[in-house]
Amino acid sequence: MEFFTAILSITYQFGDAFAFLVISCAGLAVIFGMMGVINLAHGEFIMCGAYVTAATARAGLALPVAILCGALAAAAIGMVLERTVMRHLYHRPMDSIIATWGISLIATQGVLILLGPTMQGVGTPLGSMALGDRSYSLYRLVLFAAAVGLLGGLYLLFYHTRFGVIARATIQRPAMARALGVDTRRVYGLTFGLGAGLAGLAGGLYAPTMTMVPTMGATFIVESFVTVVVGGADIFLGAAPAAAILAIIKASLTAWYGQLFGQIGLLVAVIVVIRIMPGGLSAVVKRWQR
Amino acid sequence: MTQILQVSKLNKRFGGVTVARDIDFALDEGAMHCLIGPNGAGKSSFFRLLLGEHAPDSGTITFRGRDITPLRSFQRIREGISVKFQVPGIFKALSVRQNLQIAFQHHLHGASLTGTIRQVLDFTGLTSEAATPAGVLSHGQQQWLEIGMAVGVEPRLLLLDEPTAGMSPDETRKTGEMLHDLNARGITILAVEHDMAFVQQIAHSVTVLHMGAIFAQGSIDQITAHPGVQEIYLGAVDA
Amino acid sequence: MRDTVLLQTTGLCSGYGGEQVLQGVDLTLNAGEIVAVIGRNGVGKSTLMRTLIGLLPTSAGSIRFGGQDVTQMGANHRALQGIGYIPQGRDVFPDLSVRENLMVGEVAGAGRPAPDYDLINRFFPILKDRARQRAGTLSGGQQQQLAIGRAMVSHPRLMLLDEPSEGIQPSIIKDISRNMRELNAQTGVAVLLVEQNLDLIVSMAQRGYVMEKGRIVATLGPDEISSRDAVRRHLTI
Amino acid sequence: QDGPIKIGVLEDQSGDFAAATAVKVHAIELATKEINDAGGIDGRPIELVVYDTQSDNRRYQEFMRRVLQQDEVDVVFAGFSSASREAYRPIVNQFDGLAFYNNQYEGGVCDANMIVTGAVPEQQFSTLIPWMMETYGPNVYTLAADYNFGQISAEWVRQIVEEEGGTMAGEEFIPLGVSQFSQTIQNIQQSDADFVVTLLVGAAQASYYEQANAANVGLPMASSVNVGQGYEHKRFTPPSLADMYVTTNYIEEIDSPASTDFVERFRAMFPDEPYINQEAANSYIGINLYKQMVERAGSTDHDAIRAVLAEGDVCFDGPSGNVCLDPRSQHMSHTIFLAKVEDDHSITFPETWENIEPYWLGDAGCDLTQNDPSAQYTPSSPPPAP
Amino acid sequence: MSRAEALDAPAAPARSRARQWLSRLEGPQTMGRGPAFWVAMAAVVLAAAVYPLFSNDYTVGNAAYFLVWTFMAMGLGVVWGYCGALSFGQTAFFGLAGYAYGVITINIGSAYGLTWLALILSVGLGGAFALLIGYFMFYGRIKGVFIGIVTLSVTLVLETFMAQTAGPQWAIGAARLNGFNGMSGMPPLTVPWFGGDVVLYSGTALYYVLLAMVVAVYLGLRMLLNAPFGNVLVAIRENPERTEMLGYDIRLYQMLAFGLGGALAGLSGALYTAWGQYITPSSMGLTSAALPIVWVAVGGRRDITATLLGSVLVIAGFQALTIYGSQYALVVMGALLVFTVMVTPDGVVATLMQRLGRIFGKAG
Ligand SMILES: Nc1ncnc2c1ncn2[C@@H]1O[C@H](COP(=O)(O)OP(=O)(O)OP(=O)(O)O)[C@@H](O)[C@H]1O
Ligand SMILES: Nc1ncnc2c1ncn2[C@@H]1O[C@H](COP(=O)(O)OP(=O)(O)OP(=O)(O)O)[C@@H](O)[C@H]1O
Ligand SMILES: NC(N)=O
Ligand SMILES: [Mg+2]
Ligand SMILES: [Mg+2]
Repeated sequence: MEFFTAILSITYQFGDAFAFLVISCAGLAVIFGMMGVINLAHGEFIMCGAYVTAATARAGLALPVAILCGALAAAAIGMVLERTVMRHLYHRPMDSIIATWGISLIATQGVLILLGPTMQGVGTPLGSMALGDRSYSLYRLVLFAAAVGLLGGLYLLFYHTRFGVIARATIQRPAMARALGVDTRRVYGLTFGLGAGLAGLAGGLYAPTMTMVPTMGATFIVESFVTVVVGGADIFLGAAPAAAILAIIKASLTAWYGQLFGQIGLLVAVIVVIRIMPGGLSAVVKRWQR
Repeated sequence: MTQILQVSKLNKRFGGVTVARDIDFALDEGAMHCLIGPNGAGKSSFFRLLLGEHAPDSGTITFRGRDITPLRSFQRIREGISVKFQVPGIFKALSVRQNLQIAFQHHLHGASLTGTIRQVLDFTGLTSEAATPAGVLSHGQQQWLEIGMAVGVEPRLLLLDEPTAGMSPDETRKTGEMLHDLNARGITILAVEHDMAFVQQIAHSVTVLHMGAIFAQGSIDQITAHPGVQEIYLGAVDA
Repeated sequence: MRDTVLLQTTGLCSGYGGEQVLQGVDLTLNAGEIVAVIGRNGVGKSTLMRTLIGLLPTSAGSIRFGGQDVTQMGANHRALQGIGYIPQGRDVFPDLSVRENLMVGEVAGAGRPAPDYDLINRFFPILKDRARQRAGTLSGGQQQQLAIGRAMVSHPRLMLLDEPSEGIQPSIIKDISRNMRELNAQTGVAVLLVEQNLDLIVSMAQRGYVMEKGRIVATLGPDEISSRDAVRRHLTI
Repeated sequence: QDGPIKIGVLEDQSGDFAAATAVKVHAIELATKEINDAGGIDGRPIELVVYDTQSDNRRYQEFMRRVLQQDEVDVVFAGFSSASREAYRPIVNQFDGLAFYNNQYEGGVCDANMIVTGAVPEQQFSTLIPWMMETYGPNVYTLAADYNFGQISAEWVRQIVEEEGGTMAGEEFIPLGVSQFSQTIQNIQQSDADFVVTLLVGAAQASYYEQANAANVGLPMASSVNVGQGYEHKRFTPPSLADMYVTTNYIEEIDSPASTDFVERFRAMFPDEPYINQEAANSYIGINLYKQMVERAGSTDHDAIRAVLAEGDVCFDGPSGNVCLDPRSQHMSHTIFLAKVEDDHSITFPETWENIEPYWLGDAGCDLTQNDPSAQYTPSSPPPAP
Repeated sequence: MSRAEALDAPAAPARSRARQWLSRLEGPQTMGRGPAFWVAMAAVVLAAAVYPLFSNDYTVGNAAYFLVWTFMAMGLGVVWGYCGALSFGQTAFFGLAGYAYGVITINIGSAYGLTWLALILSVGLGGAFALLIGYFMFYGRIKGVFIGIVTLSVTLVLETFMAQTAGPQWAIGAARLNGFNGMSGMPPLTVPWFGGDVVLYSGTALYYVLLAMVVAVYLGLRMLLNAPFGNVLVAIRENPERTEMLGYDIRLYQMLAFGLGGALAGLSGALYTAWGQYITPSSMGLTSAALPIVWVAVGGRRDITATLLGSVLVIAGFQALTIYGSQYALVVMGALLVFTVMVTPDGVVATLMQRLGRIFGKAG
């Protein structure tokens, strides 16, 4: 029994870490993996999703609907930004770092000025479940399920739909895609909007579990970048194994040696994994696929 | 005559595709040799193996009597190999002159460097484009530039992957003459080509690669008359 | 149908940044014609093609396609109007599989008949064999075949073919020539061919233009274009 | 000398800490307005020179130099995080300035150029921990931010728990910026803790409460830093902070005439203020103490001011009651309130400790009336024996 | 003969090495050439040199503080702008050298100009650590965005680790690391002088020392970048495979460039620590790590002059905004960043220089 609860506990920890990495990196993966844009405002899209979710939930919407609102709001803002700013920077990925950093400054400080330094959150739904001497938040299981669903959905979208193929083509050779009849502006707009919306979704999903402050996006940013990059060029092949590996390392180090080692271990693991697989995990998965 | 390059039992696979199958190949010092074969036969891959860009699964490569298989690419180049790639490998953002300077500065300095740059600009017809960023040159001009980068250092062995692709017949002939010049100066030349007129013009002998393996070898006339080569590569002798 | 003008440019000018490359190109192409544009390296042949498909903006002059002024139209709209583009250097989508590359070709086919993959596979069997391979790892010649196949998918009315022989083995050049003629005969697709390969020009083109320094300096009638010597003469000016 | 008295104000109005510090600037503005309305300090009006330090240590360095060298202020009110204080302290020393640090912190700064009005561990823990142990039991689990404040506070907790005959059921340190606590929650559940001391800092770490509540940890909590600084009870949905006990020297819920009056005046000037926390009160008190010292010294000269301080009777009746500055450490005595967060996140005060002295530094050997080591000490690295 | 050609004109065999190096002050890898440029440059330096006479101590000290950061910016310019490797972790070398300066000086003291020894050792340490990381990355065939993430991870590991070294057990000799609160108590730079050391507090003396260092490093980098070494770095940025196929050991070049960038970041770090007598883990954190990238990108990363002037401009501009913009400063900053990136793709200063170059081009 003790053994069983210990296994259950570590599985839960792993699932929890996995869900966090996957959910927080999905939007970034789309924007970086598909468009090559290093979006330093990723955290602010997350914050936007969380804020809208909290506000609408407290206004009386059911939480799932509120989360959807959060995601849609972030997507809408993403599409506006794409149209006004990002569109001019696709062929300059390095400059997109600066522009998105600027956007993130505006967003963080703008929200601080407009809405104040904090905002009241929404409580975590679903309660908890006791097993042995431990109890678990059920909402965390929802997060895990959401992570798995997100991975599957994105894979299907980008690999098994026309939109996905066209989007990938557009990113690789925009001029050629245009010459083949693709409305590349629309593709860019939708892809960026999707990425922003997924970030908003991350914010919405985690809103009930976190402090709502303008800088809350910062908690997600390092983990999400690290996961995307360790995943490698083909983000949809790479993100899941990357999140899994990093989650195992982080969860076990945290369990055995505490949060400091979990934190440092995650970063060291990133360095080691990239060193062993300089093309990221997806390069290895691809070689192994054939 | 001594052999400058010996390749023995070279093998390389990519997943299901075999790009080199038991290749045994030797090149005499001072030869002008052409490598032909169907698209996808493995010609460019063979070059990449020679250059160390791909590591072979098995086999050895000997250059001027030294086993270069364990050497890294840049070390092989320093042994005296020069290459022009199939897709022009130039520095697009840099001026034509800088492209040449970077190509030569390792071997040449001071007056001989500037002199060589001027010479190469002259014979590639790029003198008026010397200050132009290489990326804005037309495709053919980029080809010329890369040829210039490869020959300027007077290598022992010159690898040319489709040097005349995108050139007009006139320019193709000019390239052929230039290669003869270089060869006369003692540079061994191994070229991949699809333009049979050009092959005819330059090659002492020809190797045909097919599905990663050597399919036929011989003089240009033997090869063009080879029924198998006609079938897999040249096509029916009509049109 | 052969006599209806499909493509017409008048005084077409374009270039890169401040630099004018095309300096007033006038050419006409009738429906169903195969017309070659020949000229030395760097005279602006590829620039002409890019301007026609709309990847380069026209700075002066006009382009009419299928009776419509398309000068201000974006490249994607021109593709939807039925212009297929096979660029020099192929520009396949390197990280997409062969099949996915063809799928992108379907976009421009909206409103036209379904893609004829049987025909494409018959012309270029390698595309079927390597359907799942990443296009970036195809050999140069294989990529060229993919680029042509990708343009065929949408049944264009005009194909802009920029040096298709570059890097292609002789037998496939012959195949391309034969296939393009067959396609032309079967579907009436017009072809604007930029080439330097004598065999291909002579065997494919019905007419020709000679380009020099951004201008058309000569036209070649059916007799001249089918003569190797005549063509060679123009290429060596 | 006439002219205005210039006070430099370096506080984080943006960035990570803004939630807890914007109110400090407002408190300073309130005190300034009141003093100026009443005729200023010795007839001289106060002029504030305010910079936003953006929760960035570098800005503290840049602006401390600016206020001292360029603006030539008479005194500086500066800093939220201990790191920011340590960043500017060398500069204050270099220019021999005078700085007020109006923030509760880990204690131990023995520096003649500094006056500290915030509460320190001996004030907050010597009261809190014994009370909690008596009420809930002797097994204590400490959850602390993994940096100086957390580590040193945890050291205090450990010492007091041992002195009181309790045991540490666990001690865990959380790097700054961590926001996910699943493992920590399980660790706590597995221990046989009777209550948890939470010394969590920053917005990210505050996520702990919601997550612990969702997992139904159900243990009482005790803290020196939460509620009183970051008003978590206002920001989180009840009942995630229920059963949290905090020792603070001020929060707006304190129901004394002085406090209600303070809150009224504050909200009259800043109607939208989300919360008036202990650092706001400390900043307000700080200005008033400074006024008193300047008036008694008859100048803003530091030596004169410190001579006044050395008299040992610099006191003020403020929103939190009567407070006095200790000449040896230049820290301040406090009335410590035990605030309890109820299920609906309302606050009650089960206990109050009057006039708790900041004794540790003085006892350990810091005596700024005699010498100025300009150092920070901790229980595990105390001042060298004289 | 074109101007470019004239520069490459045959070098007389007798010409000394020194003259060859001097000739590399101009070249294809740096903007600005000809008398007009050098006159302008001299005017800038002269203006910088005399301006303390017309200013106050604070302003001069503040200007010195801006100069402290330029070394890190120029180092990143070399690594990123010239060699094409975007390092997100220059702050690791900055922080390491900063701490090293603190540890060394606290232990050996500041007499006899020993602070300068400490400075040199710290810079060496920063450079050596960068070489190590560079070896690890480039010989491990890590490239592109992976370099960014590895370097970012390195600096964040250092930050996280240093943040928890509050306890007394974390000390090196007499130097307490002191965790997140930061290390302090190290002496500023001192110059031994008759009748007592001159302490280089943030005043005019420090300003002149830093100005001289900036000019020296700037000119040195110009020469290095126009030397064959610089050509190869640029070639690697443009097309690493081709560069290797021209016979260059690209990994060695990348590693050396990275080491140089690390040493320069270390120089900034050690100087920063000496300037404020304080160093903190947060100088290796995410925000700090992003800043150099912003400076370099906004100024112009592909030209060392643009990098240098641009970073001073941005650092000073951000500070001014913060002084006068109160809480709106960050919003304005963000908007300015977005705006400049969209309007001047090559960076503000680089674009300005191009414009000026075009105007004076004929004359220059
Ligand atoms: N990295 C790789 N991964 C998988 N397959 C590869 C890779 N590189 C090459 N190939 C395959 O190996 C075969 C040989 O390619 P290679 O480029 O050597 O042909 P080639 O003889 O040069 O053809 P061409 O004349 O068309 O240039 C091709 O089928 C190609 O698809
Ligand atoms: N992207 C570009 N930017 C600027 N100038 C360019 C660009 N591409 C081509 N040019 C210039 O335009 C001129 C015409 O180039 P273009 O590619 O059209 O020639 P081409 O006739 O197709 O030559 P080739 O037969 O070699 O392919 C060339 O001088 C070239 O330098
Ligand atoms: N002073 C603090 N809480 O860092
Ligand atoms: Mg090839
Ligand atoms: Mg062309």
